[in-house]
Amino acid sequence: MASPDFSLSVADCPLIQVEGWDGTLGQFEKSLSTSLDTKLPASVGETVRQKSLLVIRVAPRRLWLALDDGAQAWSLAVDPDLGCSVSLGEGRVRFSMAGAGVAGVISKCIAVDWCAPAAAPGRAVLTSLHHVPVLFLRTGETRCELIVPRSFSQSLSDWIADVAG
Amino acid sequence: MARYSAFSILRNALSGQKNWQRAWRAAEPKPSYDVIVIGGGGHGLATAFYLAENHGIRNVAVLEKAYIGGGNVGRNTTVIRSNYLLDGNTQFYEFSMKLWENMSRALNFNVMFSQRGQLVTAHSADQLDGFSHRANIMRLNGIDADILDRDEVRRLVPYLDFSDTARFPIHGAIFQGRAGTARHDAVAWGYARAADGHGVDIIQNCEVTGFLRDGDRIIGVETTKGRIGAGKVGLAVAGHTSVLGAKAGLELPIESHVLQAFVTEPLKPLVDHVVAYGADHFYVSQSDKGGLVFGGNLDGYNSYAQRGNLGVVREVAEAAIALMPCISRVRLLRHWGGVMDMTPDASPIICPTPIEGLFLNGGWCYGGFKATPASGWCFAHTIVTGRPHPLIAAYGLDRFRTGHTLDEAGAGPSAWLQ
Amino acid sequence: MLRIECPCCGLRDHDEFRYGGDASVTRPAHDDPDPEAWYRYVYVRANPAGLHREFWQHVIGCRQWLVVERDTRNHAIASVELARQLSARKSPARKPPA
Amino acid sequence: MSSNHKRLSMGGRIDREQPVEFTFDGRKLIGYRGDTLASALLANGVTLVGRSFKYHRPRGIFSAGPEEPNALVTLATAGRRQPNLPATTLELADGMVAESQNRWPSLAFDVQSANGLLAPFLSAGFYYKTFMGPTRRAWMFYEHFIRKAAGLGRADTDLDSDRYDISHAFADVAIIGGGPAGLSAARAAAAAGARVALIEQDFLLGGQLLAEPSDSAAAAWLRQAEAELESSEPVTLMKRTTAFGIYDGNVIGLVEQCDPGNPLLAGEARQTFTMLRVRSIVFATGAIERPMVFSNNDRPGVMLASAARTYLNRFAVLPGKKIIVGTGNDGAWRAAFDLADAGAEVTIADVRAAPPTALATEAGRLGVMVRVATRVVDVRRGHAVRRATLNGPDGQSEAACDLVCVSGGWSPTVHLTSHLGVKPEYRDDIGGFVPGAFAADRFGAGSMMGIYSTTDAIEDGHRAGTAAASFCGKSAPVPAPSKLDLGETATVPFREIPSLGRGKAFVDFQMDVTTGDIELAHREGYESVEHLKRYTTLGMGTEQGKTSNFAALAAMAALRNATIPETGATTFRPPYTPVAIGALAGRAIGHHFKPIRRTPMHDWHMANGAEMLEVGLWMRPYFYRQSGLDVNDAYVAEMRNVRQAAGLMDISTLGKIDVQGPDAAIFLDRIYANGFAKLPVGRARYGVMLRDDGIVFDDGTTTRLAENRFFMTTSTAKAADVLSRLEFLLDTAWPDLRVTVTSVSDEWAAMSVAGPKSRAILSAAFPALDVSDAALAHMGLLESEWQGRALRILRLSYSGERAYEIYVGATAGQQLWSRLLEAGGPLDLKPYGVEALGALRVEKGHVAGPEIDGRTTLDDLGLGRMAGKRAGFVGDLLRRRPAFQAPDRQRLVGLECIEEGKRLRGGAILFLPGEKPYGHGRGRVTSVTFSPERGHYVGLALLAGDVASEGSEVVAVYPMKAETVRARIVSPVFLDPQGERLHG
Repeated sequence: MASPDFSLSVADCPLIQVEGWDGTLGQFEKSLSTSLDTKLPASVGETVRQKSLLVIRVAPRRLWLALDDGAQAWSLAVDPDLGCSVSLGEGRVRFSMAGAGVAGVISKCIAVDWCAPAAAPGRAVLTSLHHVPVLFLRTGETRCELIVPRSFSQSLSDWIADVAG
Repeated sequence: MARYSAFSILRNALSGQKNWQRAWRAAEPKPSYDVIVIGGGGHGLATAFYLAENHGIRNVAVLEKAYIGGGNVGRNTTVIRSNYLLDGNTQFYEFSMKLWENMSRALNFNVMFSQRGQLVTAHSADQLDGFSHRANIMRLNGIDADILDRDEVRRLVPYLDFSDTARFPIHGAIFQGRAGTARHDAVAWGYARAADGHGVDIIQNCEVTGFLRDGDRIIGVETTKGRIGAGKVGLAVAGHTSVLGAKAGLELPIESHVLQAFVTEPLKPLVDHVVAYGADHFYVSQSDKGGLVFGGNLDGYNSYAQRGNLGVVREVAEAAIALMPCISRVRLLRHWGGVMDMTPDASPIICPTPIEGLFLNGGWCYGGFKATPASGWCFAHTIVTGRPHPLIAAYGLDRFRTGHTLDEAGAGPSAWLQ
Repeated sequence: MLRIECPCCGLRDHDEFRYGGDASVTRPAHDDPDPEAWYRYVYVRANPAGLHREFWQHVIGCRQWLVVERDTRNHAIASVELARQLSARKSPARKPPA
Repeated sequence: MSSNHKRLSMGGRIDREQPVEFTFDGRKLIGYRGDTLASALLANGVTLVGRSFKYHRPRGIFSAGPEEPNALVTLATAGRRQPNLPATTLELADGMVAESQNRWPSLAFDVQSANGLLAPFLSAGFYYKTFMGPTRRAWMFYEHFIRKAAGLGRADTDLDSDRYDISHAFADVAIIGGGPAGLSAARAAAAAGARVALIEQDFLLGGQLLAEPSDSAAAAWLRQAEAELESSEPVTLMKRTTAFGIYDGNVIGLVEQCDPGNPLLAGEARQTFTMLRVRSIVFATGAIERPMVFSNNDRPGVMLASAARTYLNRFAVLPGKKIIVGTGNDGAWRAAFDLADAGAEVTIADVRAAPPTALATEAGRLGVMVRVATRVVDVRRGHAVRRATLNGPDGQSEAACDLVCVSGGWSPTVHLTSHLGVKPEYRDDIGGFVPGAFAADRFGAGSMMGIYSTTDAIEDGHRAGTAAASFCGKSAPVPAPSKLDLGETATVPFREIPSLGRGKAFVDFQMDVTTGDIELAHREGYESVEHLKRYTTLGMGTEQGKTSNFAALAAMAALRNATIPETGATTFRPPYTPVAIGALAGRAIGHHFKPIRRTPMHDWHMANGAEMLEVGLWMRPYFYRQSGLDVNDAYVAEMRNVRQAAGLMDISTLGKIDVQGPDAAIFLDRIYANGFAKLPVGRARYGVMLRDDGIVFDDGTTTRLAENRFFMTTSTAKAADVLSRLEFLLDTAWPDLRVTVTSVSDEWAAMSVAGPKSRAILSAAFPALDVSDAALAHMGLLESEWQGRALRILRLSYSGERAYEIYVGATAGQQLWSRLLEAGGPLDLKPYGVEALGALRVEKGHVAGPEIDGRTTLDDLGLGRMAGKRAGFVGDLLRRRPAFQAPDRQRLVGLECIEEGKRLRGGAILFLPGEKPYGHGRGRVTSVTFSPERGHYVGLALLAGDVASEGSEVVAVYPMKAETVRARIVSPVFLDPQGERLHG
């Protein structure tokens, strides 16, 4: 859907989850940082962008590596003694929302304070939309994204269209 | 005790209402009693009444920390039914139903027991099969039960959502015609007045702060009105059983949780039955004053605060509209919370305890109101004989150790999931 | 609505969390052969009217299990910690492989 | 009478340029923008507005706010019917259709007003004492009539044609109430740097300042404050918004009404429910004036003094020409002066012997007659007051009047503060309840704290706003508040004395509770405040006793000869004013009640004749219409096709969990009742998990993908619970295990190909893969890629046939599904649904939801051998409890129907032949299916172990259909007990 004030587009969302074990987390993150050639976000909700890759910390020992849609897929070798990885990209869908009305629509969807530092551009918030776990990514002053489970995506985009209507 | 009747109303109307007596005396504690019942709620007052009425034990005190009927008997949504599945529950609740059917006359107090019928909607063939299992058990135990198909439900309660937009379309329902509602406060007051008529002392603003012991035996209680001796002590303080149990040294499988209740503005008759939503947590009836009285699920975390959270208010409103869309414009007038004793199998605990002289009646979860008369009847018997009444044989404290739990929903031992 | 300060995600409505009940009871070791210990762990609850240690999982967020200290009379929350950190303190994690 | 004949030509806050047309009981009337329905009715001389609950007494307009007990109306637009609305809060809008209620046939002549004559019999609680005979069910007869008589307005059963929104909002400081204290608090908090939400229920800011003349200094102060706040960036002004409840976590429930002056655009909400989350709260909720208690004090034409002043100054309506003001405090004098100034003939009856001389002087100047030590004791009956009886030092006298204004003092609005358990405390010096001690993040300001002078309230609001901001860490310097002195003198409380008149003196107008009822309650021992409320129904009306609480308490205190604090205080419950249930649900209605989960193949199912079934939130194919006319035909056909050829089933709804880590095998060994440590890489195993109490929790298959990696499936229903449980154990019990679990349920599309031709179909669909039995044995795994997505083929069977579960990346699910159908078409591959799936598993004797019902153990389900002699897994110890070992414990058996032309049904109760069918029987049938293999119905049952010997008979009784069927106990595996078909 699109209006001058609000637009919503839906795309696939290539995504890999990596996680380090307790006790060897430092080693794991160092090695990951080297192979991605970037520093890692320090705390949950922080993100780091590296070219077409967005690194998001979603739990103390867990990171999501989200690729821009259409970017070249890549594989990541993780030492099983240090951690593991699992691909989640088939099961997620990315909603991109933009427009002057986006904050108003978001306020009817999720309990996230658009003005808070935790939701500032570049931040990620794990929260719920109509009981479904979603990842909110603030991508700009009047833009944001939601990464949602694929099985709920139709229902959630209908919901957003309804509240935005 | 002067009898209530149409005639007494007439006579008092003509004398300017000046001659009514107190419904129960403002009693102060005697030094000791044969039996002390702690808790002036429905169960405690009923117990006192049946101690006197059935067993001739009249030297009885009911101790209430505030005012009688101030706990769950005065906070619940007043649904009365006997549609239980498991052996041990079925017969007990049906016995209770039979006592309800005669309660107003037995107490000479109109508790307004209204057998308007209860239905629970089913939303799939499988769910209706499950209801049929329940209905079969009820019928085989001499209890009325019916299974309704979608059209029959529609004829009975046309205001439910039978539209194409229903998220969980109605497939059918289980119906118990003898189920209904009663005026909750009247139950407490009716039992209090009748017990008082038998000589029972109802002592308000008397909080029990500890137990008196002789060795391993309980011989009385400490209260805010002093020490009171007792031959036997019965605990009937559901919601706060753990708090008093701890004072007596009882270890209990009980958690306190809040269940919210809701009432709308008074309306002309709209809902003639008790209707429960089988696809989510919502049930509704209409009081004689005209308010729709409804409820939903537990708040879901241990609580002794008699208030609920806003998330549940919202969920209940959503479920209400999902079941009966016309409720959308009706306005919520008041909502409040009651503190429930939740047990790991959602069934009550009534039994003698390991402590001599102490008897326990608690763990009523969200189903205590309908059990009030049978609970009082059986608890009185248990206190007098020292052995569980046959109808409460399954409600022992020991069942969690032995595995003889009565888990109607199969929800498992997390009390808040029951 | 309770608001729970998740150590990872910040202050959130409690309906983002899954309740896990009393955290003061100790789970027996997985191979503990004493049925009484298991009975007590599964069933016996202090159920205090006051400060209650309890588990919550931020199930819709970072999925961490937390230990929350909350007053059951007024829902005032005194502390929130990651359960994993607390349990690791009790039974230190094994040493990393050399 | 001319329209608006009580309207003044000047003043007020109405827009005379914008006339508004509305109807009341069919009469077309005109008001103005800025009116409420109440003010417009008064302007038009309408004084009789409603009928009371019990006695159907005529009632008029009593207040000018949400405390209104009398003037309740129904808004009767079709599809938008709304009963029981106080006319005093309804912002007048063009086309408004209002009706009076609780009357028949008309407001002026109401049949049930005869109830008034029966009043002596209808005393409080009379119904508890009668209607008990002659028969046991007599109440059902009486109740029918009582229900019809009770209730107020009528609700529609039509669909609600309005829309509601829900929104989430955040601020540092919430300020509840836009009167002088609230406005001052908002200015201070904003200046200190806080994000402020100012909440006002009215459509204008100002609170009591709106009762001041529109050309006064107060009006100027208000204009300035409003302008300042409107231009202040961090302030959100929320007018027409009621804070209906304060909830834990500093969450405030707000409902905002749309502006009725602007017709709703399509998609615009009538009301918005906002959950406002804040860090601190300033309560500036004001106070509510109390009525006085005297005979017939409920008649139309008796009005709160502050309300009369509001109608005069805000709405430019002079509600009476000959007015008696009954009071005991200074505030009502100001109303008297303004009314006199507007041309009314006013008499003040003040109960005090010596009111302040300054007031008396002013009265003299304005020609207001003053009678001290005098009170109103009665008003003449009728649809409007005509005369009042005054009792003073010289005895009783009558005075003609058309309006009686009353002021029994003020009650601080402590409703919201008590929602979270702050107990109101009585203050003798102000004769009212104020909130008790606040938590550190809550503040009170102005008249709700008993501070009644405007000057002081502004000062107090300033203090509270500054403190609330400071609590949030916002402490920028705050300029001093701009002052406003209205010259009010202190309000001195007076204690209510019993009515001296003869008629009914009302305490609760809406519920028709009189002083007599309170006396009766006291006489009968219902003397605690809660008993009083419940016995008399005091405070149970739509306004929740906002005007009645204090008078009732005072009356009971007098009867008990106790102080007010000894008598108690009532607990106020949310909502502060009634809230439409629709607003609380917002958009979560209809299809959006719960979100819908769709599998990757959902669109294919919809396009290809699937009848869908809700399973949890999932939509699953129930059966396909091409298989049969109804589900019973279709499932048997689909089942046959699986047994004879092959079927394709969408199993994407299964829970799927990725389990990884060096200790993954140890972990699985603990959480499953059967062992997994020795499972070879590339192999799958069926596993059962128990709860801690030893009851079966869930089942599924888990496959070892690599040394450190497993792929677990769970039942559809338990997927989320299982994952949380596993995380719980890892976080809290075994943090030393290096294992992580992740839901991959959405990641994979999953489909099962089952039937003798399944291997051939796989060969055709995946020509490049070796799916021979050598390469892919039963319980084996094949990993590959398809169309660039990961592909996993597991050879698992639920139906008892050779079968394969195929997992592919979700985005390719529908494509692979179509590919399989295409490749399998020549081999008769057809889709099948949930009903056939269930039937196939029953025939094979696999347990599922109906058997794993939260009450059964491994042994009950015949799975005890899986655990064997293992120990140390979850639930092991408690599954050995005595109850689970009892000889009559119900265990899984198979049953087959042995009566021609009859069938088994799930939910039938089992008895022994010859046994009287009464009670709970020996067991029950859990699942049934027609077995094409056997040619009759077969079923699974749970049956007492001491009677469950194979070959003997039981009787299945199904009272709901009056059926009794004989059945034989057999092995639950009805098909291929040797498992040959798995390899066929």
